[in-house]
Amino acid sequence: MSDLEGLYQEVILDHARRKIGQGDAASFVHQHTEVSPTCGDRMTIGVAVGDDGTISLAWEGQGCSISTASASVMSELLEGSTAEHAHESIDAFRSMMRSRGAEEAPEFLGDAEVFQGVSKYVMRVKCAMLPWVALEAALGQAG
Amino acid sequence: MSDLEGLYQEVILDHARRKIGQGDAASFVHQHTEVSPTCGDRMTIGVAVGDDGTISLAWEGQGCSISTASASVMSELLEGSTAEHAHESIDAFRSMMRSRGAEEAPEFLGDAEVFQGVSKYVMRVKCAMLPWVALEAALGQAG
Amino acid sequence: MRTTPPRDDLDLALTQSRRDFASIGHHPGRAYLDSAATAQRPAQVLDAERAFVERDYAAVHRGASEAVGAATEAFETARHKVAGFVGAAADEIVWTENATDAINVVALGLSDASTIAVDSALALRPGDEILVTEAEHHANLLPWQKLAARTGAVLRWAPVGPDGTWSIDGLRDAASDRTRLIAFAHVSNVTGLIAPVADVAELARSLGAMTLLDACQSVPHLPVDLGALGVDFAAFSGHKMLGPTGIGALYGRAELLNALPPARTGGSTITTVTMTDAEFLPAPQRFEAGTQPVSQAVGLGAAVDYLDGWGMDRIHAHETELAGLLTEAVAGIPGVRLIGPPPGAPRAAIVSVDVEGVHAHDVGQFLDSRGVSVRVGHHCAQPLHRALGISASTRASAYLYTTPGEVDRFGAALAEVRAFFGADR
Amino acid sequence: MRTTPPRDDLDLALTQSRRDFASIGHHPGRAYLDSAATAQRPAQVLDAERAFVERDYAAVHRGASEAVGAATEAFETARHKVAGFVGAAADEIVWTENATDAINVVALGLSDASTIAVDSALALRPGDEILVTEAEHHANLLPWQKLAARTGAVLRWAPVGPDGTWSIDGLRDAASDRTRLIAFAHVSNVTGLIAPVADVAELARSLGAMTLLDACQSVPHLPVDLGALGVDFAAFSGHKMLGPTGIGALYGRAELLNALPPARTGGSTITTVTMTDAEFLPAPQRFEAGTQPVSQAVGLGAAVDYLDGWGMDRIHAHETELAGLLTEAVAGIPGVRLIGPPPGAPRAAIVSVDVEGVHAHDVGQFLDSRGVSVRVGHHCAQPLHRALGISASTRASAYLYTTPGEVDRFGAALAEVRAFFGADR
Ligand SMILES: Cc1ncc(COP(=O)(O)O)c(C=O)c1O
Ligand SMILES: Cc1ncc(COP(=O)(O)O)c(C=O)c1O
Repeated sequence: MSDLEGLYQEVILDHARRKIGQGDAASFVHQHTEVSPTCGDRMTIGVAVGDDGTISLAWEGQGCSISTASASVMSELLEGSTAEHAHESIDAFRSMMRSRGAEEAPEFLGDAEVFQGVSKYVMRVKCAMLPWVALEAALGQAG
Repeated sequence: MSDLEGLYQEVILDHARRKIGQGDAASFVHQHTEVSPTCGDRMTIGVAVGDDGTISLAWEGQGCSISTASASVMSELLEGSTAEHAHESIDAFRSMMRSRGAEEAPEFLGDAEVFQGVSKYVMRVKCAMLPWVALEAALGQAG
Repeated sequence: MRTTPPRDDLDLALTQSRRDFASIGHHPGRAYLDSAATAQRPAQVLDAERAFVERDYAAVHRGASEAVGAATEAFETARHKVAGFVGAAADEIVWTENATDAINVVALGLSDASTIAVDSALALRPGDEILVTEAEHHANLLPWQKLAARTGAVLRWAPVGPDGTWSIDGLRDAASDRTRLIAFAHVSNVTGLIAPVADVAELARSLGAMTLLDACQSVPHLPVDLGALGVDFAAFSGHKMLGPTGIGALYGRAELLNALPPARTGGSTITTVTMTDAEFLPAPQRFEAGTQPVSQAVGLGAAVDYLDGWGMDRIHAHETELAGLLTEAVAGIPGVRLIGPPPGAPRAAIVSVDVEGVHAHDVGQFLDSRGVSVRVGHHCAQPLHRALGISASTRASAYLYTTPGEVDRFGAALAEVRAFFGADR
Repeated sequence: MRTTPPRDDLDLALTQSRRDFASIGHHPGRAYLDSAATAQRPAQVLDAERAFVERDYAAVHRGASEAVGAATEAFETARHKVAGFVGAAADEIVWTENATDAINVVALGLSDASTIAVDSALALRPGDEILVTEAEHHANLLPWQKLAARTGAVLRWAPVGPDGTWSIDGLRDAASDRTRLIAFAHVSNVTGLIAPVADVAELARSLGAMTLLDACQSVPHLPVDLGALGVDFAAFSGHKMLGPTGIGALYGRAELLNALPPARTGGSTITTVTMTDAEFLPAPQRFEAGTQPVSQAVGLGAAVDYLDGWGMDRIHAHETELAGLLTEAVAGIPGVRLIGPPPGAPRAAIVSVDVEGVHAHDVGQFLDSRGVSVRVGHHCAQPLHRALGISASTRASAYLYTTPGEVDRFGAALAEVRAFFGADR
């Protein structure tokens, strides 16, 4: 597997096309927009927490294949999970992304494990983190 | 002759003590104060131009032996000369001081020739120039 | 995809100077096409700086020891060299941290001139206008936004067309008799457009406005005579012209520099200080607060010697050819849109593109994997990109050490991008 | 004239590090006693910077290429090192051109907070007070004079006594419930006085005022933990701590840095820019406009490694002994007046003197001829010198590479000065 293919694994390119969770973020109670300073891309995450403590979410914005795939993978993974589990997942994802390829993803991160390859590319870590950071802030508003 | 003695020639140390021309600069029609940025010393030159075109002058202020001697030598040399000759002397002195020891003083600079040794010490050139620059500015006011 | 380039005209001696650049040798598989962001430093620059530090380093303009004398002389010699290089007098060159800082020295100085100075001829009044273009680098936009906020002046701009370039007519339309300052880039860091400086300077004169030239992308690459160009201020950076980081320069006409209040203050800028007041030295010292980038100035002096050794005419001719190769390489690729002047039109060796269906980050990543190092992003020019309807682009830029082969590799890799990401389907 | 010093306690290993400093070897006949102005750089610092430039140099925080990744990492690693060295978090360290610039970032930021920001908690109002001491370096005085002029705030100060030192009581007397900021030097660059930082920080807390510590002469010489000291801001320079010129650092508590408007603006400081408006990144990026002193940061990181290798405790102990030798050497000479704390009292290895009947320039010149390189002048502290009734003084200062023999030579040469100039008659 070449470096490039380690980064752009099929799962990532696939999610970048499928864009799971892309939708009307503005219609959700809690929203947060995060900006990538290098490319100026904005991503908005909308989130709502149901009475049973589970969340529903949507995202909106343009980005590179890494940030788009990351948003898609994240949506698939966390839609319907508890807010608590979402926080755990964000922490685990961040920890993996900061590890420069050293840290394996815990099982509960599911498809998000493919971003381990991205963590070796310091300048792309921010792209992959963009939706997760935005979700964290939006969940923060939900309290 | 050691380096130090080339700089502090007897004529210089002597003038630094005699302080020819030290006086009440403030009582002259035209005055200019020049400040040495490294040590903060101020020197004020007062000058008056007579009907016959000759100048009289006095200086005031504290300084190192180089600037004091320079003021003394300058006063001895230029008191009673024409403004025109004073300007020529200032130009000749400046040219010598910028030469880093390469340029001999023209005869009309008299005792001021001893400052040729100072011109090798870049950081002391400003000290020696202080009274001459102040005189130039004061004469400038006289028109 | 591209026709055989007229390589015979390329000055191969120039690209052979690659040997002077250890970093190029260190990455034999990499084509470094990001010199518009920052250039590599030749051994001559590194050696000069090191020799200075190992032999003559001491405080500068403070104290009177022999050590201080030697260091001060090396420092001021560098200023003379840089001044000569851009057609300025030594006391018209102020050292700054970088070009951005140089522009801020003017913007902050005009702020103080407008708010706390007594009767300054440089004061801007509410309703006065500052004129820029929509293509400016953030460094030549944000400081004017702040100046406007501090003084009540209004920011106006010449818009860019569909290719990202602005015209002198557009600038004229945006000007008025309230225009006090026109700030514009000599060469755009995105489009490669070379500005009609003489026309802008004439427009400014007719309005009684000042001019500030962002010369970041011109001074390293073309022969530039700031005095002859007739601008009032100019800014450029050491690191884009083979010199060290940590140093830039502000050029200003002596009379304006001496009228501009120093907004950043500190040691070595003054004649007399009391607890409540300070008198400032003439320019350039009044702006050089604190210990200056001393060894960096010496390094920049050596960079200027290096550039002069080759000759700016020669460097410019070489890069003009590379600019031609770059635009040709790009023009033939389906789905790749060239930003800036069309192929054949005059431009600097800076070529930015938008690849249909592929984000610039992904384009850059792909090129990187092919050993081609380019710049992706908004290149500190968000308004320009917004006007082009994109958030980011991919930019290749050349310098004296760039070879036609590197341009080839860029073109070949770029041609594969859309297929890799499935954007050609 | 002076008793045999307790040389056995001096850490000779430290002075043996002289070998690392090529400039010292290059001037075998010279005693360099001007490290308080600027320090020499060891080979380790020069090598680290050069290796970086030759291998990993590229744009930082701009673009996404591998080259940019490597350079950005080296640059941010340096920030972590420097932050750790002074007990700060990495995002509390802002790179600046020098310490002077760091202080200006705060002063200019508070100006904007007071004039153009909406409802800033940091705004100063007319009549608010800024408190300094009469002993401050111009770098820690002039920016506050300007801030006062821009906001209508009033500058107050603790006066110095006949030896040039100030006291916490004097500072308390000058404080009031309008005091918004106390700015003071940790170690005076003229008197060598070590300030009672904890007392000042407590005073500030009791008044609800901010504190800014000018740490230029402390961070290079003592173990300093800014977090533990409880100050809000601090400034220091690379070139005084074995690092390159062209780089300094501002420390600020994260919460304050993020509330402070960036007065100097440009590329890499923003998230979103339109033609009329800009949103800024959190600290430190919001203050780091334009291309940063990148290789200088790497060099400073290596300087911190070098200092850490010896240990700041050890360096401080060594210099405390040298301070003792210096004051002793000076105390016995007729007609030489010691400025600052008396012999035996705690002080840094910075000793300034006034020689009766001989101007400091002449003292320095004489010492120079004896191979002793000191600093003469007002040391950017004119108000302090005025309070002492002199315009200039002669200063010797030491660092880890300074030997007792150099102090001896200083003392011996100083003892001859008055005779040479006939001032002893
Ligand atoms: C106490 C003090 N503050 C501030 C400064 C200014 O430092 P820099 O010139 O590196 O900005 C110095 C050194 O000159 C100093 O000794
Ligand atoms: C046109 C232009 N202006 C200003 C700048 C800012 O230069 P610096 O980052 O060296 O301050 C750059 C480079 O980034 C540029 O290309």
